Amino acid sequence: MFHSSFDAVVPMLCVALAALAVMGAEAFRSRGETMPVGGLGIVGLIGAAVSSALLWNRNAISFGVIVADNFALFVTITLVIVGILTIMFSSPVVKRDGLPKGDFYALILFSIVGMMMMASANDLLVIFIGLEIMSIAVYVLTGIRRDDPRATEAAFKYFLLGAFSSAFFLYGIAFTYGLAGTTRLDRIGAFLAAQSMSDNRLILVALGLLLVGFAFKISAVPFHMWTPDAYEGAPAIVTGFMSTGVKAAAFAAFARVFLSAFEPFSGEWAPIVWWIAVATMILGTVVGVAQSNLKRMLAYSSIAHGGYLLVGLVAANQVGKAAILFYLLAYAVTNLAAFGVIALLGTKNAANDELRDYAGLWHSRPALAGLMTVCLLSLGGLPPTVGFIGKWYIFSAAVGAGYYGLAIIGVLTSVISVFFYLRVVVMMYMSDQPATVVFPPVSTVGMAALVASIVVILALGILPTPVLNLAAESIATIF
Amino acid sequence: MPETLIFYLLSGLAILTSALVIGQRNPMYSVMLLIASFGALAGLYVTLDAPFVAVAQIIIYAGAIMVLFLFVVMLLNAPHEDGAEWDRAHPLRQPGVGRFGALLALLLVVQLAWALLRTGSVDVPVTGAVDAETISSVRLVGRTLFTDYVFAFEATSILILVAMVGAVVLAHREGDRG
Amino acid sequence: MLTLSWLLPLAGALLVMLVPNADGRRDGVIRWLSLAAAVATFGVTMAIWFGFDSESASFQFVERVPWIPAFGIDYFIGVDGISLLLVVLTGFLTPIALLSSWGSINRKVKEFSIFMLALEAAMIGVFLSLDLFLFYVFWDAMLIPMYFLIGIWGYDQRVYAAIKFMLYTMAGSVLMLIAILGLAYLHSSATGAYSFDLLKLYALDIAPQTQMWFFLAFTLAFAIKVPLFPFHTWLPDAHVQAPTAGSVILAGVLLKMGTYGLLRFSFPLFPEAATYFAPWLAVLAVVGIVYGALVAMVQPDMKKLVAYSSVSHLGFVVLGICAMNVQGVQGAVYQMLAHGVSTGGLFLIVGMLSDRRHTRLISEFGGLKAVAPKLTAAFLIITLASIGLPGLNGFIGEFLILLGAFRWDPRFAVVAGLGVILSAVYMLWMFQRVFYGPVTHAENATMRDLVPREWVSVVALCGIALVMGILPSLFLRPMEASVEALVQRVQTAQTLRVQRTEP
Amino acid sequence: MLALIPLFPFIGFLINATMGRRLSKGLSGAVACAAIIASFAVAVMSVLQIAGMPADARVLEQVVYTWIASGDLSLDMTFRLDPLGAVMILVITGIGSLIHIYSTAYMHDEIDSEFARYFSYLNLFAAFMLVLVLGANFVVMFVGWEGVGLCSYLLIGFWFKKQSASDAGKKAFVVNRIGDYAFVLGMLFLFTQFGTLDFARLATIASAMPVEEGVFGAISIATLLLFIGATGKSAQIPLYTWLPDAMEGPTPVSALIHAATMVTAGVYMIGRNAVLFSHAPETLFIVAVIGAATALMAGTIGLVQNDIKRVLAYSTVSQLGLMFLAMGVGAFGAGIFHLYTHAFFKALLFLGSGAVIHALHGEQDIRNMGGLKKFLPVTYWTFLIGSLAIAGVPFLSGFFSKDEILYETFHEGHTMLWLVGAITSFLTATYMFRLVFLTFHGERKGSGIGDQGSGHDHGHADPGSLIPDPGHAHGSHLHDAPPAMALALIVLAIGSVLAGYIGVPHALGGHNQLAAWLAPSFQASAAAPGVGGGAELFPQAEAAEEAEVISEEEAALELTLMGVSSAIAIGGILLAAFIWLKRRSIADGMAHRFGGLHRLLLNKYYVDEMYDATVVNPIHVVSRDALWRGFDVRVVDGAVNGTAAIVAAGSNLLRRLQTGSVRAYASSMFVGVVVILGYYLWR
Amino acid sequence: MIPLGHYLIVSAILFAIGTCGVFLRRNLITILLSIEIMLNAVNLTFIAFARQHGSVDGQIIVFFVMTVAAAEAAVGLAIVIGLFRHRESLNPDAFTLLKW
Repeated sequence: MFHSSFDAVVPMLCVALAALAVMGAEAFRSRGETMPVGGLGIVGLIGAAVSSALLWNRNAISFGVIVADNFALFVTITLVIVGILTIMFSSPVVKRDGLPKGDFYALILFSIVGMMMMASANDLLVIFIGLEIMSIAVYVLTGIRRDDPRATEAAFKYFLLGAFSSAFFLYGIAFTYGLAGTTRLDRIGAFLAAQSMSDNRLILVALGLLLVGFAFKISAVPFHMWTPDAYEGAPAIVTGFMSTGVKAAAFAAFARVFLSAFEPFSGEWAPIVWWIAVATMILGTVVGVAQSNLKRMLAYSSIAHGGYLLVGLVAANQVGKAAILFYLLAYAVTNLAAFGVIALLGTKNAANDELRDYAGLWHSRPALAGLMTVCLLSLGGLPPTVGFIGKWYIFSAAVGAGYYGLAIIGVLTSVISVFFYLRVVVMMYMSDQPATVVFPPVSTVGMAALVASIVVILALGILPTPVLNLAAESIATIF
Repeated sequence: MPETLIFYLLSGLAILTSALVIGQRNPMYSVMLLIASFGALAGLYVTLDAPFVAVAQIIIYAGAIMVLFLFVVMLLNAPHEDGAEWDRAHPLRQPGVGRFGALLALLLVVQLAWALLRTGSVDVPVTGAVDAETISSVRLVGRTLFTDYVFAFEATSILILVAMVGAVVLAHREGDRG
Repeated sequence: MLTLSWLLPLAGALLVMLVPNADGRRDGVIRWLSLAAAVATFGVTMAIWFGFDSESASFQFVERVPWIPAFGIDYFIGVDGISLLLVVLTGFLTPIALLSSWGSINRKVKEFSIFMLALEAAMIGVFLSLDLFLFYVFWDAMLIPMYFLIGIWGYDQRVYAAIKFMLYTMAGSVLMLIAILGLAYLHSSATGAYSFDLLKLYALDIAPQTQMWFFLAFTLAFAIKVPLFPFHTWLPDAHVQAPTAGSVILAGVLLKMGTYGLLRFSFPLFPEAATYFAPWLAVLAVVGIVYGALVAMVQPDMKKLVAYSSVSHLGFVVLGICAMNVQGVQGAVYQMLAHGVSTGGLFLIVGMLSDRRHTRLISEFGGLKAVAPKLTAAFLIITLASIGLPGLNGFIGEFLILLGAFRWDPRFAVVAGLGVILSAVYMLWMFQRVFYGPVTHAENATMRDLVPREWVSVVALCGIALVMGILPSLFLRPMEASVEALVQRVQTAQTLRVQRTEP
Repeated sequence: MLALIPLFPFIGFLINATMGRRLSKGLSGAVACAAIIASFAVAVMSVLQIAGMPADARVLEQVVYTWIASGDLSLDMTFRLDPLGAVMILVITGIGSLIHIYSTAYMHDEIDSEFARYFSYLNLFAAFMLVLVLGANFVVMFVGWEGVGLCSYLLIGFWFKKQSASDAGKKAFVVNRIGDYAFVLGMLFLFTQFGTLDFARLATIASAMPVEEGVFGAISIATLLLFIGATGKSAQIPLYTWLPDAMEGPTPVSALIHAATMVTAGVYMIGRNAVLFSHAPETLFIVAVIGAATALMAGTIGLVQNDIKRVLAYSTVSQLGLMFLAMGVGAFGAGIFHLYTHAFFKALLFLGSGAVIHALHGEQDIRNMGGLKKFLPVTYWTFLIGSLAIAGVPFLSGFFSKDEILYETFHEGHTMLWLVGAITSFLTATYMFRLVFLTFHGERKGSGIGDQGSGHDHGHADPGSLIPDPGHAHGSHLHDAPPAMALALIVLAIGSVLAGYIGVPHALGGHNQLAAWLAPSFQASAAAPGVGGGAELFPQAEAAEEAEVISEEEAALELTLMGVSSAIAIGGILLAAFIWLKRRSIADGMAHRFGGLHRLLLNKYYVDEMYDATVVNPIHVVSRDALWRGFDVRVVDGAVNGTAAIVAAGSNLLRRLQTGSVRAYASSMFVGVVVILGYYLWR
Repeated sequence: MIPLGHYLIVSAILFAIGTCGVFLRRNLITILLSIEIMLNAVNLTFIAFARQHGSVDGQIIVFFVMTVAAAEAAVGLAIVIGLFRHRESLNPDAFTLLKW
């Protein structure tokens, strides 16, 4: 009894096919021949974007478990952007580091498929499978530089804790299934709405375990411990990819599960998420202050950004939901661009990702320094960048829902975070010590991706209205 | 009460062997014990009228996955737990961490048990309204799998593909391809 | 017209950005280009002034374009008498600051010019914004170029100062952001639609308790910017470490953003809370007046001395605002302008001295009057303007503020008046130690007097100081209607509250 | 036309200030003198114009423009000339002109630019002083008030290379500012109470109010604040300490600013606000007591000082004290009269001392002088006339004015104050003639060359470029005052003799024209702009009547007192002659016997030291150590940096949790799980 | 008949044993095994609930879980091999290059 429509799966199908094509092209190429596999991936991603655009406002459902509502499509497009930028930034990196080209791109694309699945799944099981596709691909990507003990270690830590958390998540699914008799979110929602008054502790246990699973993927405190290590050990571009894509997908699923199915129990989970958000914002920013490795610092910053996103989740009003989407997009572009700079400045033998390596970057690479500065300012939430609009959006949701405390903690921690972003700026612009690092030349593709990101950051910082409206439209139809 | 006896026997076996799995220093024994545990679980599945799953448990888990483990254990020459040298390096790496984790695990059991005991709906017999034939039907399993779960099934193929690619990427020898 | 006034410097910055100057060979072109942009901006601001209708208290040259309609955010700008003068001040000081950099900034001239022009754009934007969101955007955006100006072209402790400046100000302003959001939310619960429109928010009836919190949030941001005692410690560091042009702008315009914010937002938006807190604010202000002066007196570093004197002078401004009567507020606005000119001038000249000698320690100078008489004369005039000598700009503001404060609560005026004495002490003492006495350091004996470029800016400042002292109505007239309307608004709300509390 | 009076010197200032370095000395001097003389001419014409008006309508007014308008405050830049102002502008422009002329010679050793700078300051001073006097409201007056303070600062510190000169200038300005502070508060208070700062309107309003007898009401507070302002400007206790130090400036400056004009601004201010002050008897009493105390104290100090200019400075303080005494007993006319005569003879004395110093190349210590009579005849004789006048020898100008003060004091019933005044007069005569005798009589002491490191290198701003001037070649040959200086000396000497005759008291058959002339200024005018009706309450004729009708007993009393004071003056001179001409040893013996007292006097009662110890140093130390290094650096910045440090410490602490051990990470997660489940189960 | 709760408690105990293993063992392979125990405990829960609900959904989910477990095991073991190549050790505490 097949569903008549495959529409909703078309975006992820495009990406999956692209991944297969990449693998095939790599497998059948003759030795010495170079295949434009990155290009193939981009084609697939653009296909996904186009099909998403065509599906806009149609609420297509395929197989009963994949819904292509606007929310899913918005996240899908965000993921497409993440994918395209990642591929563009990777192209010089893959060549430079001698990574297995086909496998690398295929894994990126497959994990994007998993992410898309998470974003559009209407079923806990599919979310779980999507999560595993994404995670396993990212574990491998983390450790793809096998010659690097740090990368392997990072992959191992990420993998082990990921599997550990998957078990909890799965246990949560089990209890949910046990109580509701189904894994479909809409049916669970109906069940829970009827139960919301009863004192069934198992529901709370299920809720708690699911929360743990998501909290791990968005690296919320105290489930964040893997993040700094994995981010530091992974190749810079993979870090960029997983800090944005994984987070976006996990948040999409998180929001969907908790704001639709578990919405009747928001009184139960909101306080917990409140505390997690506070702890995440504080820990992320405070510990970031003491870091000397740029990637590790940005890892803590990414933890903190997870905290800001959680604020939107706690607020749980229309503004908050839209704010999560907008912030995800803003954060994805900004953070990826920042990691892109790091990736482009690394060499095969030296990652050049220590803070001190950036001393005097302004003198040797003024353009890169400038672009990096814009990224950092956007991460810090300073106008006129998209980061500012995103933060403003999130906090206005919090204020609108009456969570003044969260908003205040949020803005204060963002001040602290500005401190460590500025440390990088200080290094690049104001350091007296002579530059010791010789940076490699920057490829055209990478530069193009960077410039494009910066244009987006500034354009959305100055004229955010279209995207804000899209985000608002995205949540209007489902929740 | 044969069912009860079988239940306690099998669960006891599963718990015991599982506990032994983590009580072993030699991973080889652990793997073996885990296979035994899986067998016991398969038995439990049978008591729950899920014969197909029980078979799959034996074939996939005990048969395939555990063999993979065994293979790796032997590949790596099955080193015993080593290195007191790592242990003393840092206070948080003292055995205390492990014991603390075990304590937490105990706490988790207590919590879960408590939650279950306070939930009335779990007192009902496990063999609820439906009779065993309906649910143990392999045909039904297959049909459901390829209707309601067809997307998940297809998605799983991607998952396996990813795992395959990943395992190859991570484990193949250096310099095989450029 | 108004849009032009802040887009013009930005366009100038973009233009400068396009000039390839990797080897520094086109520094000259860039300097002239940026100066031209700044001067053109000054022209635009003057044109605004000439087109301004002094009789009207309402906002003029209003431009409104929807920006983020979902939240009622508009690109909404306009000037009234209060902001008009501050815009003109910005337009006036920026070319002078740029000129001052010609001698002292020799590396990365291009970037320097870009940051200066961007800074000007943001500052003008702050004064023009009538939409709270827009205001906040400019308010925060202004930090970035200033941060770079201090951090890159500053003196030895520049990084510390730059970061301190940035974080200190941000820490205050983020709470204001929360309050802005809260206001918009209140507007939405009252009318069903978000709005950041200042005029609409003015009309909002806010519960007294809420007013208190929001007032505190806004005022903290502004108090840090002013800087009001005891939030002032970023100022000496930032001033001292900033390059001359940065100090001029910092003292001349940036600090005014705090007092402007108090006038434009804190008091009229939350009149009841303002009534409640005004005495406390005034206490801080007068403590700041005396404290700043006393600390200024013992500074060994010229720039630090001037920086602390700013604390003292800005205390007067806050006092005038707290008085919330026509004289007090007019005096406050006037003092903002006067302080912009005179302290800007002081930093300019101190900068010239430190460019020549590479030190700012007072003890390193002495007897310069014999060596550089023009510079001495200019410094003297600016000094006298700063200490409020009648006939120069400082007096009008101080007198009006003291008058306003005296009518409100004489005790504040009595204590604040001590600042008048102390300002003479520290300024003249510095003047004496730097310019009088014998030439004790051999390096000073050959010091250059003003070169024509410096002469231009110094004469412009001295001239304005004189005009402001002799013809204050030129500046008081345009602001009068607006100030009266503002005072009216706050006082009406206060009487309303009295009626409410006395049923 | 009134605006022209200050405008001429201001133009002179502008010319010399902007183009001075390119003008020759002759030209700058000429410009400056022309400016002030033009101003004098206009002043004379204006005074003649009002003299031609009926006595109760002698007012000229010119509104130049509206200066400050804010809300209900509207301050016009208004100049107003009335009889009181007339006296003042004549003194200022007249004596000012003479001193300008004198200066062209006195300052001739300066290089061109310095010469021009000097004259620009001098002109600026004249302009401000005229604004002060002509201003029709407090704020315009305050412009001049502060402006003259500024010029005083600039001129005292004219020889800026000298540390003591620049210190003195700063001290003068700061002490004046302390007074100005009170003055401003007084203005604010007046405006708050009465809604105007126009003198005439204030007088009219105040005249309608009851006299605050026995109560310290609004007017008393305001006038007391104004008086404190006056003590700053006019060097009264407790703010007099700047004036002796101000002698670091060039001597003509001392003559013009610190003797004849600026320092009398306080007296003028009280006269200008006579109506207000007379409604505040409590304040007036304070004024009188302060005035008397200052007079006495300064007189005692003057007795032992050895610097020729310092003696004159203390004498100025003392005479100013007498003026305030007069104001304080309500004898406004007498006070102004003394102000007027004092201007002549004190200017004369200063210029004379300037001639001496000029001749001696900067020597100012009278112990190194003596016997100059035969070398400097013009100087000697004019100086002598001045000394006689100040001592109050009958029928010289000082006699009439001082006498009127003492008489009024006694007449108003302040016997103790009269006694103080009389003692002061005696002291005045004594120390002035001590000065005369030590300087001009006796044996010539010292080489006459003042460049032996006394520090008073007047006229030679740059020690390195000291070019011997042929006219001042050292040796025993001393030049008397050059023509320009002599002219000023002679004219002033004539003035010192004759100036008193416009105020000859009735007791001596005169008509006291000055008192009659001034009377309208000391009462509320019916013609006050915008205010009507109030004037009837205070009939304008009253004061004139008081001046005209004097009973026989009063005349007898006055004559008696005149005799007493003449005797005092002559006695003082004789005592001085006895001690310093005949028995010099007495002086030394006294100094030895009363060593403590002598030292006390010599060190000016240690007031400067006391101020330093109790005010200046504590403020400095507290500011530096407690406020700056303590509060600012430790507390505020400490809190700021402390916050940063706490964040950093927290950061370092929290990052230690990240041990790198994957099992620790897992346990962190597990704690999260258990806590969340625990929360749900035990909630 | 055996109540549902008993199965669930058995599964809870197994799950806890699995977590214990993660903490107590210092051999990566045993730790991976512990995670397998956890997944199996979850499987038991699924089957028990499925039986109770009388639907086959639970059983099918278990198949997917097994697949996931297999995939995780494959990748996990590959990572373990990679680690072993670097350090000749399987002790998780040996891998602390990344910290702080």
